[in-house]
Amino acid sequence: MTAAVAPSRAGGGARRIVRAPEFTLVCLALTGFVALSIATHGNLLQGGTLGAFFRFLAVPIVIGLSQMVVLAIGQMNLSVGVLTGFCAMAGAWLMIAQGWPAPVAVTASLLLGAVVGAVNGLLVVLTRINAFIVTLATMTIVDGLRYGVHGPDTFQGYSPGLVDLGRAAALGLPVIFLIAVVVAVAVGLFFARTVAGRHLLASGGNPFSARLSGVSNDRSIVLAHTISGLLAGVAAVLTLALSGSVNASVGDDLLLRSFAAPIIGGVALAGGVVAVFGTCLAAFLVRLVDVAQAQFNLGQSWVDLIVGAVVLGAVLVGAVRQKLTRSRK
Amino acid sequence: MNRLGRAGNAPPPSSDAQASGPAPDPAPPAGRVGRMPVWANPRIGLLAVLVVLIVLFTSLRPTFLDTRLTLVPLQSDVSVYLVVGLSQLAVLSLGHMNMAVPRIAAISAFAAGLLYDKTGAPLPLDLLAGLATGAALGALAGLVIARTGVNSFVVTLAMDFALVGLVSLLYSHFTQGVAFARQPAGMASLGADTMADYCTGDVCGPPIPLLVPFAVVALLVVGLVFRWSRIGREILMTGSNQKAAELSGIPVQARIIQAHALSGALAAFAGFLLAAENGAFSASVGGQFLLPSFLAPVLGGTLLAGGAVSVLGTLLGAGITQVIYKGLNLLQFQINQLQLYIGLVLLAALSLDRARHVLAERRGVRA
Amino acid sequence: VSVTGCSKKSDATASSTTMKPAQVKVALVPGGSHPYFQPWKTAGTRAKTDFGLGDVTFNENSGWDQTKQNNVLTSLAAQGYNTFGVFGVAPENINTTFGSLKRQRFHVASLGSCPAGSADDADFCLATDVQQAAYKAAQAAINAMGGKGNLVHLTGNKTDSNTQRRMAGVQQAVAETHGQVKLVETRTDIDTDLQTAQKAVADLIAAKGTQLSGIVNTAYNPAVASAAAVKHAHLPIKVVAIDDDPTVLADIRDGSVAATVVQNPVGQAYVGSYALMKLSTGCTMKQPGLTIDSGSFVVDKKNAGSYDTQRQATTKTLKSDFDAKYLNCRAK
Amino acid sequence: MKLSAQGLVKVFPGVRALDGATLEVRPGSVHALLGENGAGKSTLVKILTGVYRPDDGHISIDGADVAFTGPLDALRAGIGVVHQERNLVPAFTVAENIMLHRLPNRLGLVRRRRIRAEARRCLDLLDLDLDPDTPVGELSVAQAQLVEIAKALSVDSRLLLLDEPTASLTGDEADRLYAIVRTLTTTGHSVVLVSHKLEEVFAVADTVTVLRDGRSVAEARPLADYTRDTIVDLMVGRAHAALTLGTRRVAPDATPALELRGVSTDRGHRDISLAVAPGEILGLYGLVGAGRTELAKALLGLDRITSGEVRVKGAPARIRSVGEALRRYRVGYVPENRKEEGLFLEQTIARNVGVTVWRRLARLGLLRDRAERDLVAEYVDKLGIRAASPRQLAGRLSGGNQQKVSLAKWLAADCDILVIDEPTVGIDVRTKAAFHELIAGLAEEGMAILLISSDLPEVVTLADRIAVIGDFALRGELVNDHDYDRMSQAVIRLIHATPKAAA
Ligand SMILES: Nc1ncnc2c1ncn2[C@@H]1O[C@H](COP(=O)(O)OP(=O)(O)OP(=O)(O)O)[C@@H](O)[C@H]1O
Ligand SMILES: Nc1ncnc2c1ncn2[C@@H]1O[C@H](COP(=O)(O)OP(=O)(O)OP(=O)(O)O)[C@@H](O)[C@H]1O
Ligand SMILES: [Mg+2]
Ligand SMILES: [Mg+2]
Repeated sequence: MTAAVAPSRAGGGARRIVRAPEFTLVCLALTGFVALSIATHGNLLQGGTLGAFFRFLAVPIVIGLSQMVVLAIGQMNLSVGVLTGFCAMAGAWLMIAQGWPAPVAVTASLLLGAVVGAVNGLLVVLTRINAFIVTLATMTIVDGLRYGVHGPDTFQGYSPGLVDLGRAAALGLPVIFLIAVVVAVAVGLFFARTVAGRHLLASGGNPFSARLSGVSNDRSIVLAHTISGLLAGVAAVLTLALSGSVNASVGDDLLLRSFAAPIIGGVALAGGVVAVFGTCLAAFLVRLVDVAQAQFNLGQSWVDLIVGAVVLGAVLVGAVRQKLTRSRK
Repeated sequence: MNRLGRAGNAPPPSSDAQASGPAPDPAPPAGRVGRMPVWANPRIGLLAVLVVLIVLFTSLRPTFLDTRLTLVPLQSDVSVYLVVGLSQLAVLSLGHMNMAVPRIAAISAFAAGLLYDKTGAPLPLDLLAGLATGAALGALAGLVIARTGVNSFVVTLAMDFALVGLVSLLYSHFTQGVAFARQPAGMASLGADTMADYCTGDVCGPPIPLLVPFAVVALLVVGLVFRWSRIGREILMTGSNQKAAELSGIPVQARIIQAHALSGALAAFAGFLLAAENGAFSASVGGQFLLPSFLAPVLGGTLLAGGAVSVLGTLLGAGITQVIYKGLNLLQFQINQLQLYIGLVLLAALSLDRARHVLAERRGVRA
Repeated sequence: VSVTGCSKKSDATASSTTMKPAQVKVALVPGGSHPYFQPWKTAGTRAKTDFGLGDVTFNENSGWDQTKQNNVLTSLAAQGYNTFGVFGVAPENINTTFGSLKRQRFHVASLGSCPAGSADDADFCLATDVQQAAYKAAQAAINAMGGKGNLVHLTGNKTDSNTQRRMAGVQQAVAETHGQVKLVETRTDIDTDLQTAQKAVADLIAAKGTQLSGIVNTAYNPAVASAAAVKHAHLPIKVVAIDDDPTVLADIRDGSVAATVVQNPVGQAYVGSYALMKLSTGCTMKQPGLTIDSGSFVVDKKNAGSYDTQRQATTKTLKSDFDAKYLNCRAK
Repeated sequence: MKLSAQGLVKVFPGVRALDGATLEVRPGSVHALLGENGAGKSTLVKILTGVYRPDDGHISIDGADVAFTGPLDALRAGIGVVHQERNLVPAFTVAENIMLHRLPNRLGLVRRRRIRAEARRCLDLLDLDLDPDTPVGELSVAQAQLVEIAKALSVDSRLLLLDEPTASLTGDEADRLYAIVRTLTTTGHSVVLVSHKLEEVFAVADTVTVLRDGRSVAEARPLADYTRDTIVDLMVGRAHAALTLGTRRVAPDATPALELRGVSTDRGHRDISLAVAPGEILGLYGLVGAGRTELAKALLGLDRITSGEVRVKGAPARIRSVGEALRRYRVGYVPENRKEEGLFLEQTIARNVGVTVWRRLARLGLLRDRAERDLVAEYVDKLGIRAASPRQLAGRLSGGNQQKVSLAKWLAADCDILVIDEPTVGIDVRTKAAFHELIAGLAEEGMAILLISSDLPEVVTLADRIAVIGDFALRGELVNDHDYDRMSQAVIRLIHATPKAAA
């Protein structure tokens, strides 16, 4: 048609990769990893260290995805952290107090997560109250339930098989991390390839036009919250396998991280965007800092200070890079 | 940000929802122009919820109206959390978030404590030092956000992280651990006394904590800023549509920085009030501020999307949360039940407000 | 704050009214929910029957937030509770809370944790001497390590004055080895939740597991985490835990934990309630704001079955000490 | 398909948008739905497509009553629609947006190749050379509009509702659309066309319904019964005087109020020189995508000028922001994209208009509502903005009224130089005439106006000189003699000239 419309896509693959939003994160992650490997004289690459690195990366990834799914429709889920703790406690209780076999208890944990998530979604749809408030309310409720399972005491020794799985390795990587990767791929495929996933994203990107195309925004909301809950359930199961002991404090560290990973990974709070890979990378970055702390005997205060500074630095670099590519365009 | 949640909601409450006087109607369209009935005002719904809760708790526990043990501490808590909420509200007006509210409060309290510790400056000066620190930190966050265009959540979260570390480093460097040993004169009275403790002859003041007037000043200032000041309005316009604001000649970068500075100053103020209430400038000041900072304004009808704020709503939001908490505590629930009921009462209270809203919408349409 | 023409009402520090034991209603208020406080419940109930108290309640709703704890305290006061045993959330501020309760003529005991600094506005403080307990724990670890090697200290919130005291206790024990034992690291802020503790411990062991000979814990979640991690890593690291909840005791029995330092929550709640009752019925503290150590005990495999007897004896002594040494009671 | 809607009523808080409107569409016809801004056309379209539920009245299709509960019902009933507002998901590709309402799938998995193929087919119908994989967010307004049309065509519709489909299109593109419309009617499809461009309406429509204040005043009458003037009279409800604009006299040697000397920009403009004198209107014409909007934005400091010079009132100017342009140089800019750039949809009309003048109204940084209200009332009155009250949210206004608010803001700002981008897109004839009068009046009062427009009749009516931009370069400049035929030929010649050949 008109002469003007000839977007110069000639640059091709390489340029597109450089422009991809994940590029900065990949660079940062790689640099960080290599730098840390060198600085620890290769200690990071040794079996034990590397194993610990990836084992404790699993939950942050899954919980980040759990939040991301809800961010995709422009909402938030404040209950992800306590829900993870609740599902973990419930699973342990089923195994110890009820004597359920591990596979059944694990399935029950997952279902429990999904059900609580669905309740969140239904409450949002039925009451039309802001999801932030609804999930804040359910967060306090689930917090009470989590405590109710076993008071402040710790469950231990619920399932040797499950805990062995948590320590097992395959292909040189912890099984638990591989599970998280599989979950991430599944979430990625859901958003990229399924009708439900596309509809969900459309609802997030422009609810009104989604509605005009016959997409039910209400269904998208319930679906997103259900998946979010299910993923919290997955995180709970991973926690059970990973730690060998759980108590009512499990999940308390997850709320802020659940937001940090997707948002650093490039997900907009406004909805309509997902970044599975970015979320995983952001979780990876945060994990790098944990490890650096242990390796270099850094005080927690310094670590917090450094993490803050690094993230601020990263956003600055990202912004500058974006400005450069835009002006070159 | 909660676009879907908003889809069925009323027009966003804006601070001028109650603008007075009948407006001229230059081009009367077909049909009648309905005026919003008083009960359709979202603030009324919250007020009703608040009254219902108070009546409910009073009938269950008459001591809810005990002045000394219930009402006075309740007022102090509402004062502190009102200012905490206003601090978040200042950036919600832009559609931004300030995740650093807790630590800005902490570090500002540190600044105030340090000034007193080193120079013995009187309380008002210490307060000013705290406010200046908070405003400066807020402005810094605003500057980064405005210049890079990076999400405020990320920037302020990173800032919070950096400050967490800094707070504990500073306290361990400047104090014997975690708090200043000496507090400025008057701070203890400020936190603990009520006006009833001060008398002219036989006439004593009402049983209102001394913290309350401070919070009222903050409320008025923020109300003034967003309701009548040009800068406040331009901040709201920026929050409503940044692109259009820029194309309307609003210096959006400056407005972003100012809103964040206001947020920082209010966080510092909240930290100061909490330190007074609890009796010391310590590292733990502000540690629990994050969720309440969102709860009060969002409950009060401020959107996370920006462009509209409700200052009075924030007061009601803070009031409702504290009343729920106080009432349930009086009912002596154990911790797990307490959590459960807080959530349930919150949902029930909001659903009540929703019912009013749905009614208003229906009436509005059929008027 | 003074306004011209106004004058402040003077605080009438009139003597408290004397009550009968049946009028005394004790509220035991910990800083938040934690396994450590669970024995308070039963100890409180026992105190109620033993001393014929009006009521004893246990309320852990403070959620580790000083503002919330103050709220809980005034709510309980409004409900008619007139004496308080409080584990202050923030030791540096808690005197303010105590002061305001005292001004309303309630008797207050600081239980389980004392205010920071030298002053104590409560009637008395009955608590573990945390520095002493940490010192003992570190000593137990050093002994288990054979008097030399690298030691790590895992503990809680750095901006808490009790943590500062614990760090001092551990440092003291290490200093006494004259360089034989090196305190290679003190990790704070990992008691927030179990996962954080587990992750920190896993990273620590991955990074320097082979160089370590001992881990001393002065917080609960790190203790649970390090016991499990060391067990699975099959490293010869000696772990000293804290408290005696079933998980820790099980670890002691199977040897994955070398020792634990047990405190005396029962004594705190039971004797604390007793002393509060005495104060309400007309006794006074000879020395207001006195700090009393409720005792701490090193428990290892050998005395895992018997330590409680020792602890009960301590509790008894504590109670009689109140009568004999700390309280001033007019003869009835 | 035969569509019949009887006695439709739709009430919004404070407004009776439809008040017993009736619409009858014969099979195989192109039915024009006309009316002033705010007459209720878009509301009617939304009711027919299930977006709104009517408060009263009923709809039947081919004789059977229908009650849509949502847009999906309407889609299923074979009703395709292009709404007045763009309704695309910005993060999705062109192909997905087109196919969103019926994503081809196998077992719930999306079949991307099918989507792309079918989207391609719809784009080809419009002769659109767009990569189906481009995210819609990257498209220009016009391209997005074409995608909307492709999307409506992708519904196998028997009834197509087009609400202002050509508002942001060039003549060529509109012609192509209408060619398709005619082909559709030959196969029994019906089309309802809402447009303010009466020339187009007369060229394609067979029958007409005119809405006035939510009621139908001419119901399904053959269009041949009317002339342009009688239609306009029906819309307005009284005889209206045809507009005659006097030509302004500009002193030939006056210092230009705004001058561009050899400006090149980051966006790729090359060596553009223009000048507007006080009291003069310079029309900036070009095809969609020619780079006029970008030039305006660079001028206002939103894009970087890489070489050349901008002069305001004879002195070199470095404008870095709109605020600076407004305050220091008294230059205003009315953007073309009112929803995204011009308006604060969630704010009241008063705030929207007042925003540029707060600085002037404020005392000690504080504003009184009274001052703002008086000022706003003045402009609401002047531009005939139809609103329940100045406290109504701008987002609730009809499209045309939104455009008026967007302009009112800049009129209130009291500038010397105004850059106006596509001012009358989606504006009814009467208002358009009023707009033209207004713009001409502004120039008469001495304002220098740079009028960017893709509406050639508008440019010829208003401009004193016409600059033609093509592909980011100046193709030439013409002195307007207000003879439409001659001018349009000259302009078209310039557009198709190569940049070098142009003088
Ligand atoms: N969602 C809404 N809420 C309140 N009022 C509305 C809403 N939508 C439309 N209106 C009002 O209904 C009336 C009819 O609007 P509509 O959009 O149908 O007009 P229109 O004929 O399409 O005008 P235009 O030619 O300007 O597009 C207007 O007065 C408008 O302000
Ligand atoms: N997101 C984008 N990415 C790349 N190029 C773009 C983008 N948006 C617009 N362009 C290009 O910018 C140029 C100008 O676009 P635009 O259509 O706004 O110009 P215009 O002359 O103002 O036309 P009109 O005002 O009639 O729409 C076009 O060449 C278009 O291809
Ligand atoms: Mg319309
Ligand atoms: Mg343009």
